[in-house]
Amino acid sequence: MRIDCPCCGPRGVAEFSYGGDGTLRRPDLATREAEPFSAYVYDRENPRGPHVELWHHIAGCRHWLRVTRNTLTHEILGVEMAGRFAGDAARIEGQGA
Amino acid sequence: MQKYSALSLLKNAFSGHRHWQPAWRKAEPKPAYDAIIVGGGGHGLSTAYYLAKEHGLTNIVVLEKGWLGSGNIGRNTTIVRSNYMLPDNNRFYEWSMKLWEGLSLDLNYNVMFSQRGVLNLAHTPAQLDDYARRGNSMRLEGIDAELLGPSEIAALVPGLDLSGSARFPVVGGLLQPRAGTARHDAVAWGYARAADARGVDIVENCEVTGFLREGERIVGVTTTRGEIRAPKVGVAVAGSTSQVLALAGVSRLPIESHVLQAFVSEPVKPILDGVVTFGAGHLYISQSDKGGLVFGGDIDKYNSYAQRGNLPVVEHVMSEVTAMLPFVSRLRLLRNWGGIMDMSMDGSPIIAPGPLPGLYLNAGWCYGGFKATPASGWCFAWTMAKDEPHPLNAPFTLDRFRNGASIDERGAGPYPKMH
Amino acid sequence: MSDVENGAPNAPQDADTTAAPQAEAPSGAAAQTDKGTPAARPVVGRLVPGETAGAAEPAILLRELQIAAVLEVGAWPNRLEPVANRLSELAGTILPGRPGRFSESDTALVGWVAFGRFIYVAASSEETARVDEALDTDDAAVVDLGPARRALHVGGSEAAALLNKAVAIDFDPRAFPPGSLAQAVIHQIPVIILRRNEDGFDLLVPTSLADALIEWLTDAALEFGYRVAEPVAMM
Amino acid sequence: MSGYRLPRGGAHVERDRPFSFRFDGEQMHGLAGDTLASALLASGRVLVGRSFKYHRPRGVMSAGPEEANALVEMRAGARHEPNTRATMAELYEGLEAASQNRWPSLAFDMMAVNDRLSPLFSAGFYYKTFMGTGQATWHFCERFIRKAAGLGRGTHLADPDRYEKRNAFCDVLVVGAGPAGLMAARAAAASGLRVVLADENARPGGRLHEDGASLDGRTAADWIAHELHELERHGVRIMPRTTVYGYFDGNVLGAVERVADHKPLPEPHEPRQRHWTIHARRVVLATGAIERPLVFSGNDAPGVMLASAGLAHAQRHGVAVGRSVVVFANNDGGARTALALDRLGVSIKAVVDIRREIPTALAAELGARGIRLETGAVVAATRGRKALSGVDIRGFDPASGALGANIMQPSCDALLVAGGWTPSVHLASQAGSAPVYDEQLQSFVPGSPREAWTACGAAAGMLDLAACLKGGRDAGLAAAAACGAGEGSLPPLPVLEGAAGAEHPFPVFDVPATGGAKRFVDFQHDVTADDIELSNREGFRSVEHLKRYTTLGMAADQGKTSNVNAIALMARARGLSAPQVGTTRFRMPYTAVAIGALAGRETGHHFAPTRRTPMHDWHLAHGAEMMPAGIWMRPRAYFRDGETLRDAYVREATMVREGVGLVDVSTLGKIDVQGPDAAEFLNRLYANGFAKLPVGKARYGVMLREDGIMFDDGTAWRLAEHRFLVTTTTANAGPVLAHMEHYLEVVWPELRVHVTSVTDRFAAMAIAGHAARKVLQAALAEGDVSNEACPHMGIAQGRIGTHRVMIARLSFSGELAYEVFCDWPAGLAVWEALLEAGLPERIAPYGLEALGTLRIEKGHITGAEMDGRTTLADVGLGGMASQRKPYIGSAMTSRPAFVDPARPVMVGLVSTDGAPIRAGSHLTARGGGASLGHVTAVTWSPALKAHIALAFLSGGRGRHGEALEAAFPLKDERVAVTVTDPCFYDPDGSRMHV
Repeated sequence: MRIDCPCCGPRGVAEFSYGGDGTLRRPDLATREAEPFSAYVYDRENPRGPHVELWHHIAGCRHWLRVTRNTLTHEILGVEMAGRFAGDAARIEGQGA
Repeated sequence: MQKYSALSLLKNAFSGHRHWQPAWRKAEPKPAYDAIIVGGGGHGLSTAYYLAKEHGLTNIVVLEKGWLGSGNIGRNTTIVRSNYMLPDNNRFYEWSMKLWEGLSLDLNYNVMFSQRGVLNLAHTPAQLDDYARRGNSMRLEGIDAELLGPSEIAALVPGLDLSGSARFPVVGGLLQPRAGTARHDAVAWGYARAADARGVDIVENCEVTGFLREGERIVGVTTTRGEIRAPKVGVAVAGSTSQVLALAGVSRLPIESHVLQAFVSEPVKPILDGVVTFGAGHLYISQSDKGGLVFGGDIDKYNSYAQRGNLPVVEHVMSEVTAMLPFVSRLRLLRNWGGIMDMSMDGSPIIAPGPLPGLYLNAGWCYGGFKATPASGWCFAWTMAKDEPHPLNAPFTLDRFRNGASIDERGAGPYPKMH
Repeated sequence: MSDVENGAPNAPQDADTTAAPQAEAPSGAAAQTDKGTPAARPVVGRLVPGETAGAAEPAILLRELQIAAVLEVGAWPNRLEPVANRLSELAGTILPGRPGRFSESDTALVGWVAFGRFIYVAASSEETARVDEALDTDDAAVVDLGPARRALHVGGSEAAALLNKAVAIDFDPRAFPPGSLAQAVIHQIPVIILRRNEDGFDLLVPTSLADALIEWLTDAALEFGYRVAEPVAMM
Repeated sequence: MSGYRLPRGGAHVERDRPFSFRFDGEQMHGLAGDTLASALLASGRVLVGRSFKYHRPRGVMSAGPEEANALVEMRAGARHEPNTRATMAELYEGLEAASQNRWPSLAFDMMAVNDRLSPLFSAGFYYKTFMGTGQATWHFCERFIRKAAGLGRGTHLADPDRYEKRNAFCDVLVVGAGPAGLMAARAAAASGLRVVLADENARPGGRLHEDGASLDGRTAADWIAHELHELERHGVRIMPRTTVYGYFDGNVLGAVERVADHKPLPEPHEPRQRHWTIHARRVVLATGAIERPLVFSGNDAPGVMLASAGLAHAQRHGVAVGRSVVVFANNDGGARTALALDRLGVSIKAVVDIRREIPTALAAELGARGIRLETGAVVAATRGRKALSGVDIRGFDPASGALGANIMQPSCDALLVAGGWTPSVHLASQAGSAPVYDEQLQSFVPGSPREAWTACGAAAGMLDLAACLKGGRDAGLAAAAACGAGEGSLPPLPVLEGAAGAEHPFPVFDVPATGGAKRFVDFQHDVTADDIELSNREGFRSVEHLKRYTTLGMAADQGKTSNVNAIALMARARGLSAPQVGTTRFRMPYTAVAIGALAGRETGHHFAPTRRTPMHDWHLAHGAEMMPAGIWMRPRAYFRDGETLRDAYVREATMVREGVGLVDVSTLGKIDVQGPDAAEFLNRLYANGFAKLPVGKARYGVMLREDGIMFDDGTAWRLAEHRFLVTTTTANAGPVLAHMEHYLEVVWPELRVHVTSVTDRFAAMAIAGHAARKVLQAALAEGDVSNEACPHMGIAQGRIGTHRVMIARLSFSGELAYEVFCDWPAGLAVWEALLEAGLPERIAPYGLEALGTLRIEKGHITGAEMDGRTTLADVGLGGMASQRKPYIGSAMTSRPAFVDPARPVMVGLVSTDGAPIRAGSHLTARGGGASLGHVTAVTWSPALKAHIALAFLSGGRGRHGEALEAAFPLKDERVAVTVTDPCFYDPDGSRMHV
């Protein structure tokens, strides 16, 4: 399996560390109750088919990526920057550097 | 049930083996049963067997989507052990071990349970301390365990790299002599045959497509072969747990499905007696009675239903096996396969009533399910029959995560890929 | 730049937490597994200038590169271009427009490692303070990594083949032309690979693992044969 | 004597380069270019092996990777290797091979008694017996079963050879260099693409060598040479002896190149094999097809061989496989093979064809050459046990499947069998949907691709040469187009003369049994047609059950010649069609692969890199015993003459308590945390407060996981308003950095914070003891570490010699102590300077054991206590957690199980009977009982003059003073202990506040 890192280009899966379900949203910082965190920490949809997930390019650029991947076929349907540099990446790529 | 024995084999040999009956009937599903077990794998079949044997519940059916035993019961590395550290675990697995020790006779089917020992190698003093804690925990629960030094290990396992040039030299190990391996497919077939003999219907090629409900309560299933009603529906479908429970409207569980690869070498004459694990990584290896070295390592560490893994894990496992047993280098890898593991958030299983009335869940085995097969079925049968868990499976609830009562043998936290 | 403390994820960890003297010492009883050392080898993990080893006609050139200053510059989101421009001014070169590329002047090399992460290699250690002063806290952070890195040059006709033993990056000059930069892992060791010309590659290596990398590289290079050249300044 | 070397021919052999070799100790001769199998055949050797279960005598059955019988042990000593296919082993001077799975000898094998007892050993017999009265019976029997099973013998000696690995990149990978593969590579390369052509054989060409066609007026050998030259000219990388064994996700393919297996020994520095990970944009699968045997009584006798193999041995190696050959076929391949062999001078006794009629041209040519043809006939049985001596030919009614009258019982020493072709769909199946049944081929062809591949040639069911060549070219062009290549010059298809046509089988694969003889389907595993029927009878009917119950296809040959016949037989038994029965899933590897090749060099000493601090060599030179800490090496203790480990650590710990010591802590994880929001970020990460930490001060902190369990501890030094230096435990440096990156990038993208590992930036050492300040100050050329300038948790800057140092006054030992950080390369100089400055105070280094002793005396935690299951409250640090701010894990810490009063919490233990407490002990009541908790760390405390320990005890906080036992049942030891506070020493901290 190879993941086409928006920063580094296509790299082998061994360079990435799996970060699990990418649709989860951490409850607000100020949340004091346990339940929203329990749902965030423990509950997974675990779909058989397309799955949005996080991957950390730990042996490359160390960006976190949001990857859409079919869990049944391992086909990678899309890769984007997960985080705070997503806007920068899109802008810079858009400039066609 | 036709009795299996040396004598019956001899008699049939004279008649050209023409009189053997099918190991289990190819049952047609009836419209209603006292209980339905979804999943014709090891755990589902053993549950059916113990429901019939221990609780007299024989009007039951096991529904299997594909061919019987097509899941992890036939895809594992066949290791049976009860060398756990946490008491909730070691009590449960030791009960399983006791059932294993009588299983072939109980089922009248030789599951080839072979107690040649499981040796865990330690590579640092700290790791050996951990093993000591685990071994002492076992001994206090009446389980066999021995702490070994390098010279004892060298005598036990010829060919280990015990040299100073090993990157992580072996400093000791923990041995469970009663542990070992069993013939995995035979376990499924043996349970199927014995359950069938007690009247259990086993229906293959019958996929559950939905659940029948009366209000909150589950009262049966719809299948590719029609509706089947029962007041109790037990689900034991390993990696497919999320899909099956989603049919019941339970959309989220503390489970992720991951692929675990296993490997077997070409067969050779006896070269490795027991099971050995590599403590400087994650590797377990044994030699089957047929002669192949059977081994495995880590899961691929991503959600998967593909029953197929990728090259980096293959390469890493091979690095580990040759680091531990350098002679393996010249043997050849013959087969590789993948199984889908229902990885739970703490590495421990769930055997509990719920999450809906009328529904019972047996899941979250990660990659420790094979050795649990007898106790899992035994406890799940108890739970389904009595509507409450047996003390042995009482800790393995679904709500333990929310309560903070995780049973985390590895201490890895709520990260399924780490267990 | 990454860290590798977890390089052996399941390896025995944190042995500093024990105080257990009971373990028996390794006996060294069993077979030796000293793989593939057919000829006398130079001191493990050290590059000795003038040394040759392996196949008869060395197709690999190894040399240590001396580095005066290595900086990592972390820019905040939406501040990447201003920081890139400032670094270009400081280095006296034009920083290419996206990660995976670098450019250099006589005195400094500046590269784009990731979105929000630049590397700056300079001939003078005084550059560290100059860059730090030139960048505003509201734009970027500056980390001095000079002592944390060693640099190696891997050259010769089989240099790409040697790196491809570990790295799954296409080093064909059309795919990875001079001016390309990649972060990757060799033997579990994180490295930055810089292609400054067609002759080979420069590697930036974490100091604590540089000896281990050299040990691996020299062993891996035996089938091609290698020669160790005198160290030179990287810039 | 049976086979022999023909006087001429043999495109692969060099007649002027004889090699000598040994088989079972017997000296024999072959030629360069032979395989071991062809050399054995040329030497007249018929019997070469024994089967797995019944130990039946077996001979060579093929000329390729599908070989099921001729498996041998090769080489000697540490290079000994079992189960090598003699058909794939290239001959070299001095080759040593031996037959296997027999005792005492190949000709006289005691285990052949199994064959006589075979009625007992039906499929799955072992599930029905050996149970006796339980485990003891089974364990007794199992020992004999294990000895009887297995094939060749392995060795316990470590493999001395090297294995290399390499990544390769290309636009188009062509797998298989037969006619289709060669054309595909030509077509793809014509557009200027990067093309790799891999083939498992030593020589490209595939079936071209046997087809008999001329191409563009050239012989096959000449045409192949010409094509290879053209390919090289176009820059195609040609990789012979390279088996592409696996097709992984994302068009990543695994291949193994046998670099030196065809030599007596690898050259110096040369690997034995090289693993290639090939990253291809497009793949052309031209993997060919394998001929199927037919199922009839005695079809395993030595001398029965695939027809294509008989031809291959003659064409390639100039070897006649027998002096009197019968051919048995269900397709044109039989007659064609007979004619081709006859032309090469091999004596053909008869051609037996199941079909009532064969093409008139073939029949006429057979007649013209005087070869007897029997149509509508079968070989119903064979004669000869250790070597074929003859066959029984009988009439056959294909409609009813019934045997007819005897026709003849000729004597013969070779029987060539042609049962049709099985496309090699292995790689396509690995990377595609289930194979599809093809009625014409009576076999499976590739399904639809899941990856970017195209199949062509025989692999795709194109059995005649013209179709192969065109199919290959089309596939190459399609692959090039898919890579976006423009139109290249289209390579012309060669003009063919004398090409063989397709060989489509008549759909009969088995002949009824005669005389109770076995009819083998899987030769290696001795699975017979009767076993398949038994499997059906007992309900093991799914193709997967069939495989698992009978072990069909699970032998070392992976069923390459048996799967399709077995499916046909099961289909008939169940009254289904073959596609309804279906085929099992194909998985990597296509052929068995040396495990060493998959491991490469990342094993043994190179299993992981070794990480060293700058003082590493110094430690070694000063008596240190090093121990692994993850991939780091750290000093355990510095031994002086005659010291035991305990002597050494007690001396070192005492030295710190009474004077001053120095320890290398360079392995601590160090992370630079910078930015306007750095303080806010740390405030969220740590359970305790960091927002208000003043510049110039450090603070101890603990991070939790999201589930409220402790994750890591360390210190954070506020170096400037927006800059912190965070330290982590050695083990968690990587995980903590990844944790930070996750929150910054994904969870709180608004925080302007940059994190970088600076573990390798700073060498670090801790100087501890009441003389620490004096020594440190003496070493400092610049800087002030007085209590006023550098109070407890204070940070100071300075210089030692020419090296700048950063100092934080922190104590893990409980003594007055400083951590001294300097540039990594300066570590050794600073270390030595401190030791020199400490000479008057008799300073000495201390290792991990003493470090452990000191921290246990203080009740400080490490990974042994922070084991992934414990909370702050469990270790007595509950008070540290901030109540005023949220932090990672804070909302989860009051869940029911976290506040259970019976939770084990950290306590101290003192041995009351003077015996050492062992790490890993459990706590029980005096006199035994269940576990109440466990011991995490133990030491002899020089300060307390007692054996002490840290432990977790259920409800332990209220149990100080209780008398318990530390039980170590693994060694039958029990030590009487008293429960104490976990801080044994200087509880008010007065020693570090001086």
